[in-house]
Amino acid sequence: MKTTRTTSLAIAALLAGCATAPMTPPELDQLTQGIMKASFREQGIATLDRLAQDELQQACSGEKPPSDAVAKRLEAAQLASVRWPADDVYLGDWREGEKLAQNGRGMTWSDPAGVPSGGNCYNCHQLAKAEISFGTIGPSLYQYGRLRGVSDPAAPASREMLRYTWGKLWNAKATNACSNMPRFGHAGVLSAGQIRDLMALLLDPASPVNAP
Amino acid sequence: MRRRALAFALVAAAFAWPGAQAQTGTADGIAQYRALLADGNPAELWEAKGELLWKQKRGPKNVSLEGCDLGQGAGVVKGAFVELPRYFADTKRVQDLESRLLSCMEAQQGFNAAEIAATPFGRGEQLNLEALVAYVSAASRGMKFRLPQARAEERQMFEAGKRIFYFRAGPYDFSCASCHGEAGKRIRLQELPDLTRNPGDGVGYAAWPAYRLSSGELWGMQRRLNDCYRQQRFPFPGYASDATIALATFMGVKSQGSVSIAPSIKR
Amino acid sequence: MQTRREMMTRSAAVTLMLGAAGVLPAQAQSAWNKGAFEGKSIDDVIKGLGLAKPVESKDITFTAPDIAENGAVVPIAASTTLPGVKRIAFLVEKNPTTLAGVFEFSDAVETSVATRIKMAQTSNVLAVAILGDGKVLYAQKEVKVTLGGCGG
Amino acid sequence: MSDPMRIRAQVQGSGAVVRVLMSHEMETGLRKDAAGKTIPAWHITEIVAALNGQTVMTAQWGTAIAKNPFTQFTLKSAKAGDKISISWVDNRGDKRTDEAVVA
Repeated sequence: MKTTRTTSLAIAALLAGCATAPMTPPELDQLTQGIMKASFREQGIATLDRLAQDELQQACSGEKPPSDAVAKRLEAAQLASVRWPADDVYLGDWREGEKLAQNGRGMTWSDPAGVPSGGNCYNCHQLAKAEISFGTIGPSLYQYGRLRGVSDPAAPASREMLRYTWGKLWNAKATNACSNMPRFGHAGVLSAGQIRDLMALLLDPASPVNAP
Repeated sequence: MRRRALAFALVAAAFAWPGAQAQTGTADGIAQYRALLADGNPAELWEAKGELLWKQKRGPKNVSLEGCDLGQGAGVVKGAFVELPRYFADTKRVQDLESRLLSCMEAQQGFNAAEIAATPFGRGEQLNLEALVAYVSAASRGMKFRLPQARAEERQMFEAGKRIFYFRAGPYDFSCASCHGEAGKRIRLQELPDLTRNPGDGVGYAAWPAYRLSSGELWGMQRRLNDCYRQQRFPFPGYASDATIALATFMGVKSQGSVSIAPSIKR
Repeated sequence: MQTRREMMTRSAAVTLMLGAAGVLPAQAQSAWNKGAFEGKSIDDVIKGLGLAKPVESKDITFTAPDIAENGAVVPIAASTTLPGVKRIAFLVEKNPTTLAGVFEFSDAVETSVATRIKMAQTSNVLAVAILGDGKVLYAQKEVKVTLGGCGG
Repeated sequence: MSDPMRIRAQVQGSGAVVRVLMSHEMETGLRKDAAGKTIPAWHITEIVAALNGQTVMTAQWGTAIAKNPFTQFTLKSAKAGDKISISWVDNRGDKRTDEAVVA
């Protein structure tokens, strides 16, 4: 507590010291960094290293998105890091996928360590028609496989769509640098097995997402 | 009465919503549910308790908070909430309602502010803070936000708040803007106010503090932000820390001119 | 039927009186119908309250939302202009225990009440009106309970 | 110690509408705490509403009445200045009575 108070006094001094001339943007950045450092503390599994940004997070933290050139470069780097299913098996069990899609838990400071995370899908997307409580931050994924003509996921014609979808789930930033969607595989939020189950929810013709 | 009128306006708005036809039934249902709850907000229980606490002699020094200056002069409650956060010369800090109450509890009543800030929500003196926050915010119900930005310190907190709002980090890459940077979006069935601009009367910043139906508790802005950060998968923002005050300054300035309905009632 | 109802009124009034006099013993629960409140089905509750088989009636006006944004708080109301209605009970078919509450009206109040209940999941909710002559009428509505927020 | 209720009684026509908010946990007895221990049921069991000392409505409640309960009912005949009192008792034997004046 003493540290917090000292730091906040230091920030107060910094604020007061610059009262005459407006701060420059770099000075404001520095002020913000000081405030962040003094304000957050570790709690449960939510450790302070989570505040250390990678290059992509930093580039996507502005009021405006980065330039097209920067975005393209970031996307290429993210795409290169995607881990494809080693055994070439893309689809798991859509029933497990539906459970994951409903589950919004995991990785908060109130979650115990070692408990698998949910996929949070319904928070932002429409999926199966029966679930009326869905978010709209992301596009509707109802009829995802059907609309993309995936009638037989094992057919060679489906392969491109399988890879595209896997890429989205593993690392959404590979196709859209500042996408709002987490990088589920890349960040270790979901395992390859869990992503397979979500793939099945989206692409298995038997999944309620693709029910006619 | 005003709240009721607003609730009906919301119902009307829901019916007029030009969005996807398939969703209209659900949106109407939710609007109807909220209208049925508009009368009889349990936040009133906290308002009443808060008023008693404000006037009661408490703490090691056994004095009331009636000498507390919330920015409008000692003891003035009405109108204080819609001008916070603001700069206070005695603490040399920009403060939101909750950090200011803590300062008063320490300076005047002799409480240990750091100890209260470290107390988990919903326990001990934090329970009393909830009630005080309900009481003070209710005294500005129907008034428009007009946060002062005359001082450099206040403008700097706005700028810091803006940077914190857009700061993406953690395992999910979330920032405040991930959910509150665009109008017309929802998480599940809950509309998300666009906090990068003025979301309007009684929406977003202008709806907190609020009674939370899910937990049956009164949440101040500090707890609202704290739970946002939990869901963002961030580390824990200290109670009344400068990051939370900077964010409140950013959201409050964006909401200038909108009418406060706090304490409201929320899912 | 009549006796049970009168007993309930009297014991509640006595509770109030004793309470005011400061002599209420800690466990004074005489009137609370434990059996009915522990019922896990509509039948259990009807039996627990000692009622006849309920008949659906358009004369009971029952207000409940189509969708509850939060099952922890679901606003409901029931009223009727039928003469002779002495009590209104609210039942939630799929709750762990079915009976939410029973309201008993004197002649000094309208047979109309609003309250808020908890619902564990999507379910039929019933407003059951109990008449002085032993008749039991009901109105029902399905309330969808949705999952909200980030769910974390 | 329980917190006071909020009772509003407003004249409407020849009667009055009474709205009551009570401060109570209304714990179901089905929830578990962080340590996995069941939190015991704790809820209001009985309500008595009286107008000028005369009982006008009573209720029995179970665990499914929402936390911080709200109830509304209508007096057929009431005038400004009449006294309305509400009492509750819970399953622990705690009790509370609050009063309001019809306005």
